[in-house]
Amino acid sequence: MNLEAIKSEVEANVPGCRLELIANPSPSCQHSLLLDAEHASAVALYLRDTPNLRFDFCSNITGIDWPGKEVSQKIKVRKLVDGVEQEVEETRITTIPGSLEVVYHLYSVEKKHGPIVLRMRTKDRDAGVHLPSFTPIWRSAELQEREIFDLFGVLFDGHPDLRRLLMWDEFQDYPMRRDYVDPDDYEYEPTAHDEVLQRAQQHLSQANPAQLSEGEEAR
Amino acid sequence: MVGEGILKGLAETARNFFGSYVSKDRLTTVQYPEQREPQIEATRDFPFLVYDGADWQQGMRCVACQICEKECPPKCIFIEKSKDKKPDAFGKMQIYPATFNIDISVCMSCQICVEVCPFDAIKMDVEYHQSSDDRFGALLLNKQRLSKSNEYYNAIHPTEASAVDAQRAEELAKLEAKAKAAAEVKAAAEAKAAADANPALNASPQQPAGDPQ
Amino acid sequence: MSTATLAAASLNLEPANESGMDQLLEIAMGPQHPSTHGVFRMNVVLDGERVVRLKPVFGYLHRNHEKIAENETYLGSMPYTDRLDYMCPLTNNWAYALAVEKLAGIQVPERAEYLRVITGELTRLQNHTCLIGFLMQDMGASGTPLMYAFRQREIILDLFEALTGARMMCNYMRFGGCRVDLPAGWLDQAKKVVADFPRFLDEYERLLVSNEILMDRTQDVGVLSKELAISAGISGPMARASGVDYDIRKVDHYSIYDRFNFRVPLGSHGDVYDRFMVRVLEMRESVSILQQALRDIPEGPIVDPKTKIRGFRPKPGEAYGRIEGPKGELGFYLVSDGSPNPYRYRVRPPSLINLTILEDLCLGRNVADIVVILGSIDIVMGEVDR
Amino acid sequence: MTHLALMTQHLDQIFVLTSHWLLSYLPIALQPLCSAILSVAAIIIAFATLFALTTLLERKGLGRMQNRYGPNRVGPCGLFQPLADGVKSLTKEDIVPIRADRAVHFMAPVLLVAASFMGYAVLPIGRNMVMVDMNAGVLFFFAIGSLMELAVFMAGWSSRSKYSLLGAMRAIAQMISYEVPLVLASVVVLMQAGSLSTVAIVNMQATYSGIWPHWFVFTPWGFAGFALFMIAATAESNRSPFDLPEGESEIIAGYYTEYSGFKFALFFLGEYIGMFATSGMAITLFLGGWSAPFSFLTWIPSYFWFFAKLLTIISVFIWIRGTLPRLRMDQLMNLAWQFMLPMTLLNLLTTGIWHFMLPGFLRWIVCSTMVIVPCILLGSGLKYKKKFQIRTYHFSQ
Repeated sequence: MNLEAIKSEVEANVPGCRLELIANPSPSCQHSLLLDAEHASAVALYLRDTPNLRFDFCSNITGIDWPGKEVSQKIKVRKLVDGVEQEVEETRITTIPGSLEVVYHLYSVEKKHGPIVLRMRTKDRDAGVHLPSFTPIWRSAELQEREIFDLFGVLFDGHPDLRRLLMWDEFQDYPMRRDYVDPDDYEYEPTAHDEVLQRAQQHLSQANPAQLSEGEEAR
Repeated sequence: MVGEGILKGLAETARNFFGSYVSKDRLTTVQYPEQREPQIEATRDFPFLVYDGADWQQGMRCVACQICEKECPPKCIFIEKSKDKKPDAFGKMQIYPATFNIDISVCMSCQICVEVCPFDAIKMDVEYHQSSDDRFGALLLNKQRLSKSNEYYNAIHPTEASAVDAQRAEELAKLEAKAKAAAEVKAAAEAKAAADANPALNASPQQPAGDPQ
Repeated sequence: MSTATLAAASLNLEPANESGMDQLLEIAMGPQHPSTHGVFRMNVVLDGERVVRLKPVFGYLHRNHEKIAENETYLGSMPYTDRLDYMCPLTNNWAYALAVEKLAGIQVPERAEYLRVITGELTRLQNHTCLIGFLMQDMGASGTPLMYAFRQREIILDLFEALTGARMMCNYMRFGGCRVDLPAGWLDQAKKVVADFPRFLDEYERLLVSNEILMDRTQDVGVLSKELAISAGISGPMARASGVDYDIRKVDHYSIYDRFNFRVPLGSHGDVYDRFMVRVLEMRESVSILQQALRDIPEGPIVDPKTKIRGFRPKPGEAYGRIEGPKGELGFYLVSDGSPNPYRYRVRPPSLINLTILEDLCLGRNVADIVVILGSIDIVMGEVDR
Repeated sequence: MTHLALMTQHLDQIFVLTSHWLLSYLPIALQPLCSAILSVAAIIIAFATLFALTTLLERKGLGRMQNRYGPNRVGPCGLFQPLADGVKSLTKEDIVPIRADRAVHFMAPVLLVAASFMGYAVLPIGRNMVMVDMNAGVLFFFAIGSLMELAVFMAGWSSRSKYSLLGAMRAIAQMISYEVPLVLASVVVLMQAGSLSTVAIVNMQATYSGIWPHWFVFTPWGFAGFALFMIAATAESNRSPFDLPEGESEIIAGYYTEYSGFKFALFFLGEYIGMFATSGMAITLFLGGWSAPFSFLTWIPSYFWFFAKLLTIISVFIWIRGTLPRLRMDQLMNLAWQFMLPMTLLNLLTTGIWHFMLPGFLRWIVCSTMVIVPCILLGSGLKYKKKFQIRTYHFSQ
């Protein structure tokens, strides 16, 4: 099964969709297709329902966090230095915007082929984290998309029941993001000697003594 | 006929009921404190440090290279290097661990430390009576509590330990041969030097300064 | 936070005194409940004893395995995979090793593949026997089938211990092979265990398969249609009980399963009885695979000599590797950025994804059926919550 | 010979004679009261001991069926295990849910135990060994038996727990449903014996033709009645496979979910005492009470036979518990109303026909057919309706 062929077939049949082939340099050779969010559902439906493809089994869905990076490059610039045009090396810092990526691994139970890897990227990591939900297309996305919402904070539009899956509902942060820091009120399990114990003690000493005694009483 | 399957099941449990009185295969329970299962050789639980000879401080194989500390997945090993050096089993001067602690309340017995250790210094124990009422002190094993003799290691994992011993003996032999060869070369050189120089001045050969620790 | 607010928040129940809702009873089955297989929780709304709504609540055993793995070396995650589905550590090891081998392009020597198949199939045997025991326990049998299952499981665990050094947390597979070779006498012992196993299965079947109460309790209970099973990503014996002919051992041709002659049992009703029977039949097939593998195992190295234990850094890229675990499709998805730690490490947990359809199966059934249906799904919380 | 006969007779009556001897020291006015107290004490001690023994027997028996030893640590062969259990339950904290109705919550286990003990008033444990020879003994027994439902419901309702409530509801539905076949199954004996007195019923069965006793179980209707009675009794005493009210895997512990410590132990005691009582009633009605199974064994004391039969029935209970999974509520109800009830009614008819037909071979054939054929028909009818079957499976490739 050729990903190029699939790409051109999908592009021919789903009007307006933009697919991008992302090469995978590892020996696994599992290359992937990057979907655009607007046409993702249509592409997914096409992949699921077309008789020669029939990717009816959405096996694995997961998120990847790509935080924004600052890449410093040394480039040679022609510049007027002391009135003379010279070639000068200059470091230029370019900021690559971060994004959250959702990866889908599809297989076909009927045709027994696969996998085909799909990806989608959010615009950024803060506000534009909306992506279309695939739950109406593959039921198996239900819990996995909830998990991605829970751990990465991607909002899936069209998901019937988008709640946190593993963390509790009042939890604020998204633990699987790369820049996640443990909250201060984390229940440090005191171990014999490492920084966990220190942090626990530090936290307990910082906590309001009144609150502490209240907590004790409630317990 | 309704009830046939139920009767079959009843027959099966009855068979097991009587079978448990006659057959050892059926009644597999081991009455623990009185009876013990034979020790399976590969069994592992927590790591220990191997030492050669009689003195655990002198014979400790560990050279505080801290590889195990780095590779330990739950990070339960804590090592501090010593300031001074002591000779190891091969006679080479090595650093030794000033502290070597393993927090076995964190350790998950994965034996990755054993696999990565290049000195055969850390091995897996089989001692499972580790329960204690002191959660911190008793479960944090220090250097002394971790040290077990090579004989002990040979007793609990005979196959593995004899392979390790053989390998070490080979290494030692190699080293000795090398040292011997070096000594011979040196002796020859000295003899030559002595022959060249005035024999009267060379009455007492120089002793190496300072005793090995 | 209190459990009460959690329940209210996750259920979004209308106030109980609204018309039509005043007859309903909301109970929290779990996280402390005898038959939720650990700390699973279901918020169940009952009309009498009939289930009107059922919402699973996850996360009581969540420890963010994936985040831990991102801060560990590739090898350092191996012992953690034992703790995912702690009933079958060796298949977890295998799936992870397979994914890393795909990522780094490592070849596994033949003897190691045989060892993997042998340990993997033994794992399947012990998982399925125990599952059936647990299922019967949920059905109210006073422990008898479970004890028989555990008696047999102990024998298999003895084999694991002799080989890997641990009964459950084996940490046996390595990238490009296995950690240690078979100790002396292991093969004979394994052959004996495998030869005795069908006798145990006969006994088990006599005890259970034709029992009227069992049939009454399980047949036409929790029917899962083939279409829903595929769409919901149900895998493993549960999908096959619904008639989905999909066994990754046959489809992906991974490892050396092509060399063995075995069949894949399929159910036609998709109910609890089919799930139970498919597992019983699968055990017989596993026995046949084991007999072939134990007969054919060649001599040779057990680990790829080119793969280093320390300082293992795969090239940047990504890979998804999956195997047919005893519970279903167990996959690992790895993204490497060239560093010693994986950039992204994802487990595809069959237990969790098989729970997607729990509410669909339980609606309209009663409380007694919930535990039976849940039991037949075969979950282990270590894997569901990760 | 006569000496030996006298000795066996004395051995048989040893408890009765001792009681008389003890009472003879008391003034006449006090004798009835003291006699009652003495018998109550005897029964409580005897059956509480039996309870202790049964818990041990059950755990050991189940253990052996499951290929393990069972309790064997406390005392020789684990004999003191019940004692240890008792000490444990006494020393445990007694927890009452904060919103529970404390009074009712406390009374429920007490009532259960009291009610289950009251049934023994009319059970003839041996020859002349019955507390009250009531002429409506059987009726009294069943009337007292229904008190247990009240106790169970009190426990479930007062706990203010959803699981307890579910358990209590299940218990009520189950116990009431099975009371009907239980009573109807015993009516056949009353028809044949013509008496409600348990003593009279046992005396009727304690005669022999040749070596064979005249137990009612050795007639077609008696056998069917016994089987039905035992099924209903299993359900009445919440034993596996009818242990839905306390179905552990489903509703934690049913109506006694919220009980702990000694109250929990009381529930346990009440259940077992109730089970002994219904089993004792089955023995009285169908298995000839205290009479020996063969005429040449009559020299063995009568109370021995009673307890031997009781222990046999208990063993069967344990055996069944070790084998079978639990039924579901609707299946339980189906069994009660679609199988048990018609069968008991048919059994009544059979008994009538038996009564009016002349003794002989024909009577046996007719009555056996009348019992067996409907049983098979009803059974397969149930089976047909549910369409359950052993399936065959196909394989891919």
